[in-house]
Amino acid sequence: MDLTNLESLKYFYPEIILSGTVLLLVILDLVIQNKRVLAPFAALGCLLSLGATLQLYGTSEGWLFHRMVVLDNFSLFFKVVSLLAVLLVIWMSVGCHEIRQIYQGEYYTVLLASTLGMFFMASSTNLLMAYLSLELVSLTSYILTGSLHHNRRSSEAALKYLIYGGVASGSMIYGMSWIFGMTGSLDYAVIREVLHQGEANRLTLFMAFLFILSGFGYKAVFVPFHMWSPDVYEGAPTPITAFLSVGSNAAGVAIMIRFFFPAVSHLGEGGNWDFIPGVEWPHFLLMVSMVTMTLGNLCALGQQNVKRLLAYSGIAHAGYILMGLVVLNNIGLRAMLFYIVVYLIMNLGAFLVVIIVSNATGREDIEAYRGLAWRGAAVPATCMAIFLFSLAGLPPLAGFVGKFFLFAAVIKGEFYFLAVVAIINSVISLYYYALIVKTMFLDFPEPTDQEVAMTPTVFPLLLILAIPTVFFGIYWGPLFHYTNQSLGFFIK
Amino acid sequence: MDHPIQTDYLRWIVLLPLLGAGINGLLGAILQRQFGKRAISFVACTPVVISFLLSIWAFINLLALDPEKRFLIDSLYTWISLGSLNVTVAFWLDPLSVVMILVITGVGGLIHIYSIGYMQEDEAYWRYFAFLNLFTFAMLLLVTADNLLLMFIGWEGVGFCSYALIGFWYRDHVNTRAGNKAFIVNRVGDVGFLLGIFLIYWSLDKAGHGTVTFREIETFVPLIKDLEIWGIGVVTLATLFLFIGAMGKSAQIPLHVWLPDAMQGPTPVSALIHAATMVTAGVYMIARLNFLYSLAPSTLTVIATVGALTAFLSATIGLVQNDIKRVLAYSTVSQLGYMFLAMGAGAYSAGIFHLVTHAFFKACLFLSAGSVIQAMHHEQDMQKMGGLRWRLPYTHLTYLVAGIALAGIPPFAGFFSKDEILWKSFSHGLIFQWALGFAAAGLTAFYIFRQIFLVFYGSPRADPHTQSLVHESPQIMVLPLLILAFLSLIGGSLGVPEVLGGSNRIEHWFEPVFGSPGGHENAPVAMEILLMALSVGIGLFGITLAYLIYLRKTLVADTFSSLAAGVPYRLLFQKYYVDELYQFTFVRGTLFFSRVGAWIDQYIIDFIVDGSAKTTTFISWVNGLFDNYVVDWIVNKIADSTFGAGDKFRKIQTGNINSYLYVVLGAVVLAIIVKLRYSG
Amino acid sequence: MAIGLTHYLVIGGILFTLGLFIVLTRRNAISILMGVELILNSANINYVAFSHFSSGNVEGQIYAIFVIMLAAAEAAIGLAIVLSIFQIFHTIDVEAAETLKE
Amino acid sequence: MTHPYFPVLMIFLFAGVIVVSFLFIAQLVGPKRPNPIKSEPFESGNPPKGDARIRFSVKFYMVAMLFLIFDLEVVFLYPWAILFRRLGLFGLVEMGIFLSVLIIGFIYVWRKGALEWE
Repeated sequence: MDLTNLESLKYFYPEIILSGTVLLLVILDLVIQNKRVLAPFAALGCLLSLGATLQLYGTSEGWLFHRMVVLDNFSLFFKVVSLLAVLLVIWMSVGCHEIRQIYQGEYYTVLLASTLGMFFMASSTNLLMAYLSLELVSLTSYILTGSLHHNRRSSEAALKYLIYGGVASGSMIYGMSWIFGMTGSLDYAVIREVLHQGEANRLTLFMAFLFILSGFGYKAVFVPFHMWSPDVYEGAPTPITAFLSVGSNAAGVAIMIRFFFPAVSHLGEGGNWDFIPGVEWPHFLLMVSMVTMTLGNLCALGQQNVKRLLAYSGIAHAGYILMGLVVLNNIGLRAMLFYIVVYLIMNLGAFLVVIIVSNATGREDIEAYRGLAWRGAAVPATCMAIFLFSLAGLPPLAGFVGKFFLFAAVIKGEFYFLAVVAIINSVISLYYYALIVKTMFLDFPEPTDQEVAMTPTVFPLLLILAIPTVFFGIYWGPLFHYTNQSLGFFIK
Repeated sequence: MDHPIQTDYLRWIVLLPLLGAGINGLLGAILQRQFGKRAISFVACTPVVISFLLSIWAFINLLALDPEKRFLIDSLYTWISLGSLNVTVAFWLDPLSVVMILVITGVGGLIHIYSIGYMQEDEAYWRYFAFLNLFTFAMLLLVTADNLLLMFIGWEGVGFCSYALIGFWYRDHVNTRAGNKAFIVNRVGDVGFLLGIFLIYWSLDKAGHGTVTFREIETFVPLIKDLEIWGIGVVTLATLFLFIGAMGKSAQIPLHVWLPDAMQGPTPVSALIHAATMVTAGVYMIARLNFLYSLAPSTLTVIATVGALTAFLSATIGLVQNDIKRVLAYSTVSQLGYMFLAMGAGAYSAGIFHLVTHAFFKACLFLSAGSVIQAMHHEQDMQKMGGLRWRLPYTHLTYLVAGIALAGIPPFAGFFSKDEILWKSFSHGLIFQWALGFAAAGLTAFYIFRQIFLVFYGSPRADPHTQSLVHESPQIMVLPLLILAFLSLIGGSLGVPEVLGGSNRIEHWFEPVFGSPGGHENAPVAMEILLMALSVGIGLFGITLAYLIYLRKTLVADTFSSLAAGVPYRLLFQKYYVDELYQFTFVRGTLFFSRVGAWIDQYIIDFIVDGSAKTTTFISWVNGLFDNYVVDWIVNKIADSTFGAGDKFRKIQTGNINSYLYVVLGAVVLAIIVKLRYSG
Repeated sequence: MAIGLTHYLVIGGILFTLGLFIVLTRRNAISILMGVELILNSANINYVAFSHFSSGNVEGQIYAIFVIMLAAAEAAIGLAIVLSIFQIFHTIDVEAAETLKE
Repeated sequence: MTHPYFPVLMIFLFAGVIVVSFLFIAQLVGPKRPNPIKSEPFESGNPPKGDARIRFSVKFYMVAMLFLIFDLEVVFLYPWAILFRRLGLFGLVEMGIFLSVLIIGFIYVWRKGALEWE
């Protein structure tokens, strides 16, 4: 179906609710003195939007707003993922000391606006919408990153993020302008048709794609567009780091899949995607994926700051996720979607423990974790161990299952070398994850190390994140089923 | 193949211990504070006992069926459904696994009960029982799994519990170190195991029937019989990989180094995990996949050889150990070697038979040793014991019974099973392996009686204070000992060979799984009886020798050893330096990556100082030279270059935004250049 | 010689390269932001030119309007961030803001 | 060479060459004979007084930023105004929503005191 503006509104409730919440938050912030209600209000808006999103499952797929955005299972999946991420981050923010220094109204407004951008990143089928959504996420991310007052690290991180993001998205629209010039349209479907006639100059096409990739790549954090991420992750307030590392990363992957798969390739036999001839993406992505995971893991090795370590580990994980793209078939894409959900849960969990520790000690370096389990924080330490081992991909945790599917896809696609590199990388990564676990459990606290207490708000959240990490490691059937279903693109 | 009979109570056999583990693990601290340790032990022991009763029920149900139809299955849910790969969580009972669960829940239950007394003083009582229950669950999962992946989960689960329990008293670094060692050595095995699984799945998938379920593998394995990669049969390769996994878990040379160190854990743990059950997982796995192994004769030869070598070499190491538990540890390694020898000879039922009897008498030995250790206030050095016979009457009795069983003297349990293995390997034509096993039988009798004499006989060598406090263990510990001793006495009746007028019931019981023995029926009966007499003879000889040296002292041990074999004695005492070799290569290499390596340096220095002070032998000098300059150099280079690369890469992150952008530009330009060259 | 598509594209290319050159070499944060604006505007020229010469619809021009808008938003946020950088570091030299690294 | 977009490849080369050559030409051609008087800032012949870098108040930046945003939002009104009749009521409502969002932003700025000069 191809709906006009008014007809589309019916299928647009999640976005409308979210935008309404954003506007109401601005007004509430001006009217209400007690700023504590803002977080629950924001969460309520997200929940309503989530409800509306789930309502949309089962309705017909199609284009909305004159083919600007598309409604299909793929976009719904990423809406659910973004909403889950933002809900958990709101919860994390409530218990975080750092965030209390920030103006609450602005904080939650911008956070929700960013989520709205992620919605569009997953659902846009038009170069203009893709650019707008990407910029909406980027601009809000810059603000969130720099939102700590008079904080050296926060401001510096925001500046770097801004410049880097500006250049990346600038290059992206420059590349897009060439695609537009070659095809005469901004619409993905038209672009696909024109490009498949194969008249476009291949080298020009390649360069245009390269430029576009810089924009997507910087959102999905892969080498060589990753340089901003360690600095930004370290400088930003921790909940925002968590948000960027899962939400923005997932949205980057979403926009990339949306552009590369339905737009510039077409579904062939047996779930394999065929690219436009002459654009050797698999080779290119293969290299990028390997370099990304290797670089991320190697850099994380000697890292002393846990937040920064998680940033590098995030780069490495972007590399793993990219493996699913390399194989160019639906098995790989499904594995990617599965991994995104799993990564969301375990990575948010790890950052939550970082918040708990920094709340109590004000520190983020690995020394602050010394003997954590014996400093009144046995539960967070245990959960952290679960999250980290899951990130490392040890069975029987969710991370293992996720990696298993990715590896299975890669091996099935006969990219053996990539599989070997990924496995070696997993081994390397085990070292630095295990080092933190060792510090928490096997080292004994010095007398100067503070007790780490948990606030009652954080404890349930910790369990909410830790339990699925274990649970999906043992019984992933339903989740896998769900992600499988989510790989439905609407293509005409 | 007949469709197995669906049931729905098998799951409870497996899941009940998990329930116990869950309750104790999550609420244990509270329970212990509120209701005392009794509550904990109740929560922990009840599920295992119920599981045992259910296992007996299952066993009776199986008995009621025709031999050919003895399969019960209990499917829970579909676990993975990915393309051609369909894995269900299903528990499966056949004559083989039912024997295993009876042993696990039976011996395990006794050890649970024993632990109530043994761990009474420990603060972390609940943690101990939670892990013990979790272990029981994982082990049951391992043996009842109906597919390789589920088995692997159990495999890793038992491993995890093992590491956790080895390092149970984690405040002592020696213990955590031992746990680490077990962890790392087992990783080597696990890689093999996983590769084996993948290889089987991959080749079956190629043949159009990708599966990891045992029964389906059995059905489809003829399809891949002739498949080859790199000129080696896929089946051979897969079985070899799986065997590497078994070597790690079952501590076969050269992956045996972790087991003696694993004795750092509480003694009941050593009895349950590191003697009776977990370490036999490798044996079980091969027996489970017997249809696969039977297709790979060369793998079987490798297994038989490794098993025989292990049996022999670790028995020799056991000769000179002074720690009461280490002797038993090496003995376990050695007995596991026997089981593998049986597997290698294709005598699966003999191997499992030995597994069962070994579970009885070795658990009994360990628990008795635990009783001794507790009586002696945690003194484990046998040279400081002696004369405990009257002080610990029950323990002495059980130790003696189990010791005789181990030594292979009829009519105790060990005799029948061990002799079955030796006979099968001999009649299978594995003469060299048989000879090693035969020699090991003599050594076994010697070291176990050396131990009995040192501990229970002679004059007391402990200091007076300790002596005055020696006391027999409480009833709750003695009772399991007596039951196990009784089983060690009569366990052999399960498989009395036909030559001796028995009917070898256990072999017939296993026929649906392993097929009819056949083949050697026409072997001369006289030969069998002769060999039997010989092995009893060498056992008695070993006992006599031990008696002469350690009790009568007509042969003084030290002069004996220094005269007969000055260098060999030292070599044995240092366990052939295998540990050291390992430290310098695998373990060290891995630990360097995890930078836990600091302690090893200490170890090397100790070793060098120690070695040069006591003996300036050529061996240690060359050894040290080699290790320091070659192995160290290589290991250091790898570790350093990994870290170095990490440091270099991080230097790219200068913090300067311009340079970040340069990196991007550089990469893009590189991509274009590559593209231009690539498309000519 | 009539002014055609190619001329605009060349201008766009030069602008893009200049913008890139600026962001690569300048150390002053404001200058770098200006470089980013140049990059954005080079794309704008392309869009408008393509829209006029080849596509036959106004999509490209609309794109350009949105780009201008977002460039302004980015500039505003950029200025705000630069301002806070200045308050903390007392300079807007990006080399001063290198505390986060490795 | 028949393809119309092939010359595009040349563009990047050409652009790069131009940029680099400008810089080099400036370096090469320009005579460099600095003396103290030449180096002084030029202020219409008067000797310079004080530092040329005067700090502006933050408020200027604030207003400039706000102006930038609100001014440019108006850009969207132009295409709407041209097509106003064709779009009809729908366009009116849509622009109404757009403007009301903008107004909420404006109220926010106002209430937060960003427009107060003192």
